[in-house]
Amino acid sequence: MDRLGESAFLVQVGEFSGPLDLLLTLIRDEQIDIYDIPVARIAEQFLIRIKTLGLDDAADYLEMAARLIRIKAQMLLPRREGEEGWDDPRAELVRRLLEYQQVREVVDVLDRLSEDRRGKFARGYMPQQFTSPAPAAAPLALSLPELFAAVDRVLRLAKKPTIHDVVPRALDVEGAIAIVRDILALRQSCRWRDLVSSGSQPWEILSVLLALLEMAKRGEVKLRQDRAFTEVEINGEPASEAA
Amino acid sequence: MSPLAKLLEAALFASSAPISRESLAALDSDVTDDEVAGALTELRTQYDESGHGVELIETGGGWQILTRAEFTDAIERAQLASRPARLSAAALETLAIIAYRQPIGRAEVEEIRGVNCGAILKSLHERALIEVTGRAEGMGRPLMYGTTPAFLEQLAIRHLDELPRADELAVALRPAAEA
Amino acid sequence: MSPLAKLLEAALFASSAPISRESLAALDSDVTDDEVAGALTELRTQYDESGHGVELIETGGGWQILTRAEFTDAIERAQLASRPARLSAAALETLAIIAYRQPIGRAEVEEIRGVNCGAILKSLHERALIEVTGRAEGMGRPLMYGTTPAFLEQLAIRHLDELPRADELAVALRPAAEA
Repeated sequence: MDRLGESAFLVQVGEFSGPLDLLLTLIRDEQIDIYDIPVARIAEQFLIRIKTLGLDDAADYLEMAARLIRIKAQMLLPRREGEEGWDDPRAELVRRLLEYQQVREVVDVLDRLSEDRRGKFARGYMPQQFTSPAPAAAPLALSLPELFAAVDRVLRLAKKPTIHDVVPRALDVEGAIAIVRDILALRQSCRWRDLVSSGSQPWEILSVLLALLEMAKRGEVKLRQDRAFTEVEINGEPASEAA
Repeated sequence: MSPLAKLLEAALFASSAPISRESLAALDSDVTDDEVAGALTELRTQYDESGHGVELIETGGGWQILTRAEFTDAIERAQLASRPARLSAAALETLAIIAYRQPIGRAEVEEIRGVNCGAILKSLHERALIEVTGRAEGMGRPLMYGTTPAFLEQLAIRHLDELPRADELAVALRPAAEA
Repeated sequence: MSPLAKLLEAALFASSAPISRESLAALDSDVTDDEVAGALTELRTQYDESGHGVELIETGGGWQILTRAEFTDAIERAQLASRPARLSAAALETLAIIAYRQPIGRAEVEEIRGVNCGAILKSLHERALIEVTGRAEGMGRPLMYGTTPAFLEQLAIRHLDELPRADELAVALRPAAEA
């Protein structure tokens, strides 16, 4: 039932759609003039409500609670008599509440319209008839939103965000040494081509090369090339078997 | 019914989405826009006056045939079709803000709603009700959202200007709010 | 038209599959089979005699409303003519990867998409949306692809900078992943 996001989309989570909704409800219930909010009282009521509704761990509600308390404190600051330029600390809150009220009014309109539309069905049965591709001459329709949606799909495919960065694969010299040993255990000598197939990845080729150099250094193999650009011959050193 | 009205009816029946006026006109290269408009009126009148179970409406930049609302319950009960899920208040609030303020960034939507809107924006985007229209100039160059034709279809309206104008709303914003 | 014929019309229109006689009868518990048969005849006659663009047909699966055959050519032609070519989802994804990762080789595109992209790269190239920008260093010196000025023109942007960064899009479009 509670699928994140989807559930918030279809069913309202909790009684209120946000702290402004709750605040507006309190103001309506208390029959308060929105331009002259008794902040101390409303702040107290707000805190009580978010506790009883179990919303007191929701960041958005807590932020509003903090804001109300701040305004309450500012209201308590002494005002100089006859001061003209006094900024009502509630002004910003009032502006936001009015703006939100306007949004709710639009919501009522949208809700009514979409309810009307929901009550009507579009054509359901679609015989497969229009399957031919668009002619090549047709102008191309490509829009930013389409591209962004494609980026979104690609990101969705990539489970981890950085998974497709090209990370040089660590060389596996030990593994390559083991492979060379296995091959030399079967036959006395082998060639470069036997160790590296045409489909080898660069890291595999490098690993084999380093393995051979390392083994030559240890005296485990002897590398021989008759002429430049000819095949390298790899011979196992009998002595190494004792080592 | 005129031949053109019959042709339009066939095309509209064959589509589950609205068809634009231009596409309807393209059905017959010999007809004028006025003739298409006339045939649409003829078809609408036919549906209304002969008492059909469907009606012709103009929506989201096109024309569409829909069933009449009075039959919805019976059709749904018989499980022949089902209504889409209703939008939550949170989704409608977000859509309302985007519809009236587009192009608008996420931060501004959240400022107006007073809540985090990430999950809602995602759902609305997945349902193609909103789209990313580009990015703003300035700080951080935030992504901007706008509504789509599917949004108009969702409301069965032709155009955004069918929604009440901001100054027609009962609670008009005071000029100070335009900062 | 009788109320039952209207109801049947609405149901046949809204259903995603042909409807059997039994299901049609189930739409209204008060009606008899004979009444349903009568209403179907009424609807068929209405379509045939008032000269509609659609007709009522009984097939193996049940009853359905279909576009009259004489209009299908015109509808198909018009749809083709009015429908601008759209890139497939696969082509869009490939284009998106190239736009964001250019210069990029075919192997890397294929690794990200998990499928062979040869034909898609060819068609994007033919549409002049991508071009070969050079060769990479290293094994096999693969061809590297990038987007073209025509690509920017299609999107009505001046510069690639105007595209949001991929990680920004990830956050904007999929905020649930933040959790």
